[in-house]
Amino acid sequence: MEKILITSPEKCIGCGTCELACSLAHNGECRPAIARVNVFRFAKGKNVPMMCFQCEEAACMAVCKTKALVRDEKTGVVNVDADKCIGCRMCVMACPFGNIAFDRVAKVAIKCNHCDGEPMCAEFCPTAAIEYVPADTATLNRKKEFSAKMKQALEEVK
Amino acid sequence: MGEIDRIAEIMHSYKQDPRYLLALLLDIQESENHISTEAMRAVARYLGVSESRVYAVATFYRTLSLKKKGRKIIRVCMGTACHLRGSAAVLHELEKGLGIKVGEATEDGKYTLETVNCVGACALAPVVTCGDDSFGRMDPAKAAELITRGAFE
Amino acid sequence: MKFETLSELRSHIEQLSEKKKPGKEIWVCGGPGCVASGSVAVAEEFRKLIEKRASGSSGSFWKDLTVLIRHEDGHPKIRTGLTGCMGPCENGPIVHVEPEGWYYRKVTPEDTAGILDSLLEGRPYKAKSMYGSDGKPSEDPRAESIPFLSGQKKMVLGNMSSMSPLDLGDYLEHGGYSALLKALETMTPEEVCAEIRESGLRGRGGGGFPTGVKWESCRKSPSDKRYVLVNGDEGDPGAFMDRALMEGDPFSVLEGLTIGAYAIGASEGIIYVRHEYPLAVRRLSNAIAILVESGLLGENILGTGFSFHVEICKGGGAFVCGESTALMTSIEGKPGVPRVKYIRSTEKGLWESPTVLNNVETWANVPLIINMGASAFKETGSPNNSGTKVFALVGKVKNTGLVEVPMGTTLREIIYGIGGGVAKDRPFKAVQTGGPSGGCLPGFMLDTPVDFDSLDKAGSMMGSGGMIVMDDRTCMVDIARYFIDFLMEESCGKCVPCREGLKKMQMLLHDLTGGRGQEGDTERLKELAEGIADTALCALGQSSANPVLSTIRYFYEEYIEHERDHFCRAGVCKGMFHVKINEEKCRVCGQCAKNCPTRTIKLAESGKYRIEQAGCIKCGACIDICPFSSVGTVNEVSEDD
Amino acid sequence: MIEITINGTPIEVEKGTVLLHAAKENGVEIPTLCNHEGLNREGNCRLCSVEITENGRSKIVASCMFPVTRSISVETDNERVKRARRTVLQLLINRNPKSPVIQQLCSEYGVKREERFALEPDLCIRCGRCVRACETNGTKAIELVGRGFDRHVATPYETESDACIGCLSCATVCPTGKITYDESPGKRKIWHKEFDVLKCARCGIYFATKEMLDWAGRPENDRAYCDHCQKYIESVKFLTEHEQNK
Repeated sequence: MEKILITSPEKCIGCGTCELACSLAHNGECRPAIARVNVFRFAKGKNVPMMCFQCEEAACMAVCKTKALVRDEKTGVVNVDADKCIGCRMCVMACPFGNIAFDRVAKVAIKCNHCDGEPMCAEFCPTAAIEYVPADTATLNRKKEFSAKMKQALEEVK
Repeated sequence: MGEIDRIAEIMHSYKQDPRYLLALLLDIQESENHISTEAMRAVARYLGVSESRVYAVATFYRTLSLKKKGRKIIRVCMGTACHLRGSAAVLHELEKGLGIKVGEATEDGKYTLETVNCVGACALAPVVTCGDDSFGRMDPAKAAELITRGAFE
Repeated sequence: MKFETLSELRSHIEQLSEKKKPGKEIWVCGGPGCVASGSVAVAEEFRKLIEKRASGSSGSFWKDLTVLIRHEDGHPKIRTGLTGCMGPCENGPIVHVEPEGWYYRKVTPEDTAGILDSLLEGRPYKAKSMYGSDGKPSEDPRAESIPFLSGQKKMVLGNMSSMSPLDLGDYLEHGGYSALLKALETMTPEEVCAEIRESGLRGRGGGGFPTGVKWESCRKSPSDKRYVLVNGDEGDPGAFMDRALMEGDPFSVLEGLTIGAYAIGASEGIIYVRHEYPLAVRRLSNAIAILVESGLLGENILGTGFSFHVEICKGGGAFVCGESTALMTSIEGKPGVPRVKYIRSTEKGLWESPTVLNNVETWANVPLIINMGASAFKETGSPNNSGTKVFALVGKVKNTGLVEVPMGTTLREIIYGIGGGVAKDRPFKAVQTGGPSGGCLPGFMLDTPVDFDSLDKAGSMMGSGGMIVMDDRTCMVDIARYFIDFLMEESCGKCVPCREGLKKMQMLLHDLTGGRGQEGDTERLKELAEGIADTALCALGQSSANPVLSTIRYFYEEYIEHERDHFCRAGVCKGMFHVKINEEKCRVCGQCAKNCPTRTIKLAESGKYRIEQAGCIKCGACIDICPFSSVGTVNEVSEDD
Repeated sequence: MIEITINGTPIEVEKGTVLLHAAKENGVEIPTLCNHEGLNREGNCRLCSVEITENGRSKIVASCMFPVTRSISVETDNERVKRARRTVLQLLINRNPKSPVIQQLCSEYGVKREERFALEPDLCIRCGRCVRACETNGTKAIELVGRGFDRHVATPYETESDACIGCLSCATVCPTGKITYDESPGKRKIWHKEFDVLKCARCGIYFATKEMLDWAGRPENDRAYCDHCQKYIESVKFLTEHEQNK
């Protein structure tokens, strides 16, 4: 069954463990700057962990001409095939959420891929602010509801 | 009629299909003695192909030239039969007589000197052609004489 | 007229065969060689002459050199015009008269009245007889007694000496379109493919791939769009067979193409002609227009439901476009760069559709095969190499020109029998076949039969049909340099081995021919050539090593002389030889001294001529002029020379 | 599935798979230069040459292009293959002495630059990866122009091109480091053309050219931030939504 990452800002303490775990898992070093997940810290102890939503209509995939961005039909995750990436950065330009970045050293697009089914951010989150859960109806609804609102918000900006 | 109009006329005699790119450029070359940047831009727009494609084609085919050629093109055949019978010396003589190197145009814009790989008149080797005229069984002396008597006029 | 149905064309053709052609025909060769020697003026003179005598109606005159007049001159009816290439280019302008079948050489406008009068009186015009077998002017002007013509078997070129390339009526009179009629009336497309396969016809463009197999494979490739293409990008220096066919008999190429389209199920054909052949383009365009008008091209041909359209595409001066995939890329409007060919064009060719590409001569063979049937066609030629092949016999041979011989004829028969031997009776050194991708074969290989397999085995190839004869004054290292220079200029630059490898071969060969050869250069060159042959992307790149490999194989000694002694025995490579007179052979005729531009040949005390080395510029004039072969090259000269 | 042998080991391959991939899937590495998995393959460099044998006849083919359609045996590292690769590398190093990737390959295959045949050093090996990247991206700003030995990569008329968006993918895919660009605050220069690079309204880094955003279809009114700051903006929205929902 598809699983998704669900974030709960109210549980997040802004410790940044997820960023460290992410960069360690992907790049072998603890460097938040290149993590696929980011924690944004606001006043009054409010914190938000953010990572790729694996959008159903992914703008990054649509704009990629070399098919370097491919959805794993089993997990629903959009993966980067680094061998196919030509570094044109169009995905970075296209993602409305800033959830895909370009690694200037490896010269390849980088994004959250659920660590191939074992997301380290969720694994190491001390407060379960990031959870890796089956995409059952309830959670999916929650996510869909959120995406719809996001979309609406974006439309308003435009 | 200016260059732009002539080129437009040539373009409109072809369908707007990328396959006619080379054909169009060949016609423009014949009409204008060269392919100008403006011509390449116009052709790219007309056929809906990238300018880089047009530029690649224009620089790949030897018949096409970005530099203006002379009004008359004197071609020395360098086919094998002509080579065996001394075409290199003929070419050398023409270079000397016209005061240009092969591939160049004379200052007055009258002539361009070129080599060609075979004109199919091997029996008359070495051969020099200019427009529809062919001059066979050439040697350096005859080449010099062609220039002095204005045979290429 | 327009043929609407098969039966209309059939009855027209039947009518023609019943009517015997009345009167006389005077044909003037309109091939490029003869035109350059003034044949148009001859043709015009004949026209004026006949017009004057016919006192009246005038025919039409085309700027592109074909005069076609049909005149009632009381008795008999006389007709004149320019044809395609008749073959004996060396002796042009050639005039051929029918029905006698007489040939005349080096005809000038002044000869026309004499030729016309003698023809009307039924006797040959002796002043311009062709050469007989003894090399002297022959009494008998018939083709049979002229070795250059009698040694040939003209099948593809059969009609070219006696019809106008501009007139469909002429072509029909010579049996044209009976093959298409037969195919459409009595054969299924599969049967046509099978007939071609059965005939054993192999691609005349050089590769020798069985044509019928190619057609069948294309027919089987699933697609709703297929193409037939003509490769008329004859780029080999020293070859003009395809030009001759396109200019001299364009209808036969188009008939073959139409039959091919019917056989493989194509509705579109493209003829790719090199830009250097403007007359071929005009002749083909003219033929296409006439065929469309006559209902032999276009929609629903002869009411059969079969539609076929033909377009001409001009090349832009790129030898590489003769390679099949490059040609297709070029038609698509891109730089003519070859594609990797692990998937055949018959599956994915032009615009990714199944495509059959054949060379001009191959297409011209198709109507012949359909007309005579596969088994009759196979009677000509040798096993596995059926039919004839047209060659451009050029270089240091007495009778240069266009020749057509059965496959399997030996090099010797062609060069000595038809060609009359080496020019000026100098020693034969090599014959080059196959153009820049071919190779040079030495004297002891002269009995090699000329067919695809034998030439391949000998290290050369058939190529499209250039045959260049070389004498002892040809330096084989220089020839290799010449071809590599050519290929270097023509390489498309796509793959590393061809682009960079030719450059390195060129550097090596320029060193060898420039007196800068180093020990081991010949081996170095050979190794590099083998590497390129193995790794280059396209057939042209792979075969670009052939001129080097075949010359090293058969003329190793000459390479070593260039490498080790910096000596060029042929007296071609500058600064790499001295010229010396062999006093034993010198007969003191004085020709050398007379022709020496620097006047450095003087009579010596010995009573023989001697070259003063200090003043010799090594032009070689004395070597070429000496009737006794007593002047030659040496590597070193002593003090007293 | 088709059975073939690679270096003597029988393997099964799906029909149509190119040899390079079939080998790789079975743990056999073949060196490549012009191949890029994201781009059309052209078989230009010939470095991936391997020897195939079929019906007793063998030949060298480019493994990146050769599709497996019949049962063949393949040698990826025998003497003939090594000689073929050495031929290619020798020719490359003579013209391309300074590229690390060529140097590395040459030292692996024991090839040294020949001073006698040394050509004017050039980093470009005409593999065409940059051209294919630009074409794949749809921008088509560069092409291989000219022909033969003079073939080289260029923009139309060798001058700045309207088509170039400054995305740098040409430089990214270039295996030899030939394609370079200048980057200074707010400016990027590549292929004779100078681009303005937009500055992120929040963090102030320079993140993209206007042309790149145009090409990707990014709305005009949504271009203020770099990807990281965009993420931040989204987090603000997320938080607001979240609070409202509570």
